[in-house]
Amino acid sequence: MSIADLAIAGGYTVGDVLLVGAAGFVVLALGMLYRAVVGPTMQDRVLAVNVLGTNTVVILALLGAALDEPTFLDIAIVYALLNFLMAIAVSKFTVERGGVL
Amino acid sequence: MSDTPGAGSDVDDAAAGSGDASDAPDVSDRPPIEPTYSGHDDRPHLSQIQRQQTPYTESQVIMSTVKVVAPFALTFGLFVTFHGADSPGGGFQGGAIAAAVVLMIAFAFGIDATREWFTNVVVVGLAVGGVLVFGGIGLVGLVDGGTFLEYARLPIPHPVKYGMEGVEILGIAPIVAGVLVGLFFLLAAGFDDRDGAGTETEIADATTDDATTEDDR
Amino acid sequence: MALGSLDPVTTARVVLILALLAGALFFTFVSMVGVIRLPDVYARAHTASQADTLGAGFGLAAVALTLGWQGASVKTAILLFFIFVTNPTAAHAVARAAFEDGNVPWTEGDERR
Amino acid sequence: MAPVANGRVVVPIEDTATLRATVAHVAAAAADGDVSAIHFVYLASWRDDDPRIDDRRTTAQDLLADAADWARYDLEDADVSENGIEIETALIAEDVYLFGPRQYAERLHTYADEHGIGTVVLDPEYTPVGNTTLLQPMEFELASTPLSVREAPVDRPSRRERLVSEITGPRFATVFGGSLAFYLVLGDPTYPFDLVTGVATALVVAISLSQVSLDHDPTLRESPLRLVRGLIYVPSLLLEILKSNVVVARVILSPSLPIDPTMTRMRVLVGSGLPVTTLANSITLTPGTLTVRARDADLYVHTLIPWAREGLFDGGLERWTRFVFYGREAARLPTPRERDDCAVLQGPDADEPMPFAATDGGPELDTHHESDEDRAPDTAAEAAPTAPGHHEDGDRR
Repeated sequence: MSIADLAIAGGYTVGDVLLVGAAGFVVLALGMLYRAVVGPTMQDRVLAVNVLGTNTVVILALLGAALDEPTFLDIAIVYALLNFLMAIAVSKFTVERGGVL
Repeated sequence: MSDTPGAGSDVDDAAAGSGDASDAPDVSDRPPIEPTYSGHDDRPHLSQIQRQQTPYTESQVIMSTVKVVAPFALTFGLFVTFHGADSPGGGFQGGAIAAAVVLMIAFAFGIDATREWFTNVVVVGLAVGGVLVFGGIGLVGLVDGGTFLEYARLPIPHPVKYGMEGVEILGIAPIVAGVLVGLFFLLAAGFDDRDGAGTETEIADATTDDATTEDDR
Repeated sequence: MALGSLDPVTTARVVLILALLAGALFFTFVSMVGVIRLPDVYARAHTASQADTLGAGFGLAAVALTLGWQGASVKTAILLFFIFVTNPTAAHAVARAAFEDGNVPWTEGDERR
Repeated sequence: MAPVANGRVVVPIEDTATLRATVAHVAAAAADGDVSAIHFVYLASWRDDDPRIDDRRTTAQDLLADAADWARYDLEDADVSENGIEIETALIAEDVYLFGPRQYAERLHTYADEHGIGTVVLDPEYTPVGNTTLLQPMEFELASTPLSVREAPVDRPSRRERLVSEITGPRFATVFGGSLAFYLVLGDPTYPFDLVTGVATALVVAISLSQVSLDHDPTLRESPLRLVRGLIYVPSLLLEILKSNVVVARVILSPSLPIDPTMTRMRVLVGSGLPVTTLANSITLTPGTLTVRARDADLYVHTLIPWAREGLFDGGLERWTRFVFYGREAARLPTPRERDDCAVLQGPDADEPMPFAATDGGPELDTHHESDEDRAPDTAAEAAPTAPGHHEDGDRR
């Protein structure tokens, strides 16, 4: 039995707590979405999306642990890689609008 | 852009520094060097020359991080390619991750340096080689009197398993990687409708041709 | 089965998981508040690269502890390492781009928010 | 080769596949009477106070001696008395860390001035510190000096040969080993399929990336030591991150938001490449400080609160980085504040102006893009005569 299935209090398992944590991360991500929408500069948006991406990675990992789906972690790794790629690509693009690619 | 001056240099440098010569105060904050003359008074020393413009140079921090990350990311991409059967992955995903590594290097080092490293021959070779492998494996079944991609007719042990793996690993993954990188190079070359811009876009044109060839297939 | 009836090692592990999860949520909350409240892109990049990285670190540590000693937690460790290497670089890339765009950092007394 | 200005040339050298051919080219020019003095120089990418760099210094001196010998042989073969032709070697720039093309160009120019030299002959494969992307910017920087620059018209080996010559030995082994280990960690080391595919993967990764990822050949003694010292560094860095995160969290969550953001500059004493990246990322990871730019040896750091600024100027992280990369004896150095290597760039007590390179119309961001467009044609015209082979990055949209 994995520890995620372990009941700790009131019939709720560790996995349930992790799911609640993931939900908390989603709520926090909504707050960051404000900055991604409002900006005002392009860099602000890139930054907000980068933070959102990191959040998504954590959410994926938490879901993977809570639902006992270790393959979610592979997806999380790919997501982290693409998140990094996005940050350096878009931030470079904002300099002279891609003129220095 | 293929015509970036100094695209891909060692050091994070005065990037927005394409200022006019008259207002180029960035010269003053360079580390001073001691001018030591031995009878060359007619030539101004380097430190006294107003720099006309400064090329955009890549960030050293980003370059070094990418250097560290790239081998692991490529290994992971190939791992995903090889483990399509028992985990999320397969040729398409793995090829896309491998292409993402090339893109990452391109963003860190500049497109010119990346092109020198990852030449058009490699890009086209990946895509064409993948198609040939795919077609070759598929045709074996046809030649043997069966249907296209009928793995069971392959003359190898465990034909269905290894046939499918072969198509995934040697066929689809290189095609995806090659076409993605080719499309990226094509986009990076940009479009130039100015007259007489030929000298600047020689490399761009060359790749455009190559990439178009891939797309036509 | 209540928490008290477990062996001490498992109890400690569960408590640690909950503590790490709480820490992760707290620092990600700090990051969110910073991203919303701080005045300019440089200041926001601070929370993006630091509070958020630490939040992610705690969260992934909780995941690794939940998964225990198996192949998947190695992947969590890899993810953790990857985030700790790339997040500051991403923040640097964004801040550098802003600087090259001529974005002057906000200072005290500056009206622009 | 076109006749050089005053017949005295300087050739920066490095161990490349085309070095021999470059030397032969210069010697042939000398035999024809176009060149009267050949100076081979090796630009050191280390500082002479780094511990244990004797091996690299010896290698460099051997290479210089080889180049001089080759030139002498070639002159003898051409039946030219070598007496009339001066062949010198020098190992220069050991007193600083060289960070980029500009500093390389400056050092070369200083040397040329000292020895009355007017021409630089570049080996087309010359890539100091193993960086594949340095030659073109270096030609650009050299073009803005009075030196005339020539690239030796050497037949480059084909791409394949170049790759093979660059990925032999320790670099290949290191990347191969690292990749294989990572693959087996991801997979199952006891499963034969993983072993086979792991070796195939490691081969692909090593062939494609070993010359991208590593600047120097790792050595058996120094590289593991660095790894171990890095592992010592990680926990202390984590502790530091945790500690300052709490401080910054309190600042961010307090209703009055008592921040005092300021840009600062700090000159650091670490080598280019991985050391400076480690330092920059450590600074960024430590809350309150954010590396905005790494320009030569100067780090431009944005600090959020004065507490973080003081910590930065105390130089703890710089010391740790020197410890990781150069060992314990190199870690002892004065703080940046004591060295006077730090400056505040904003606020009432600013020491220096902000280093915005583009000062057209002041720091108004919103006008930046328009002014860029206006300026592009001029700079293109200016750049054309001075920077052969380089083009203005004007807007092409």
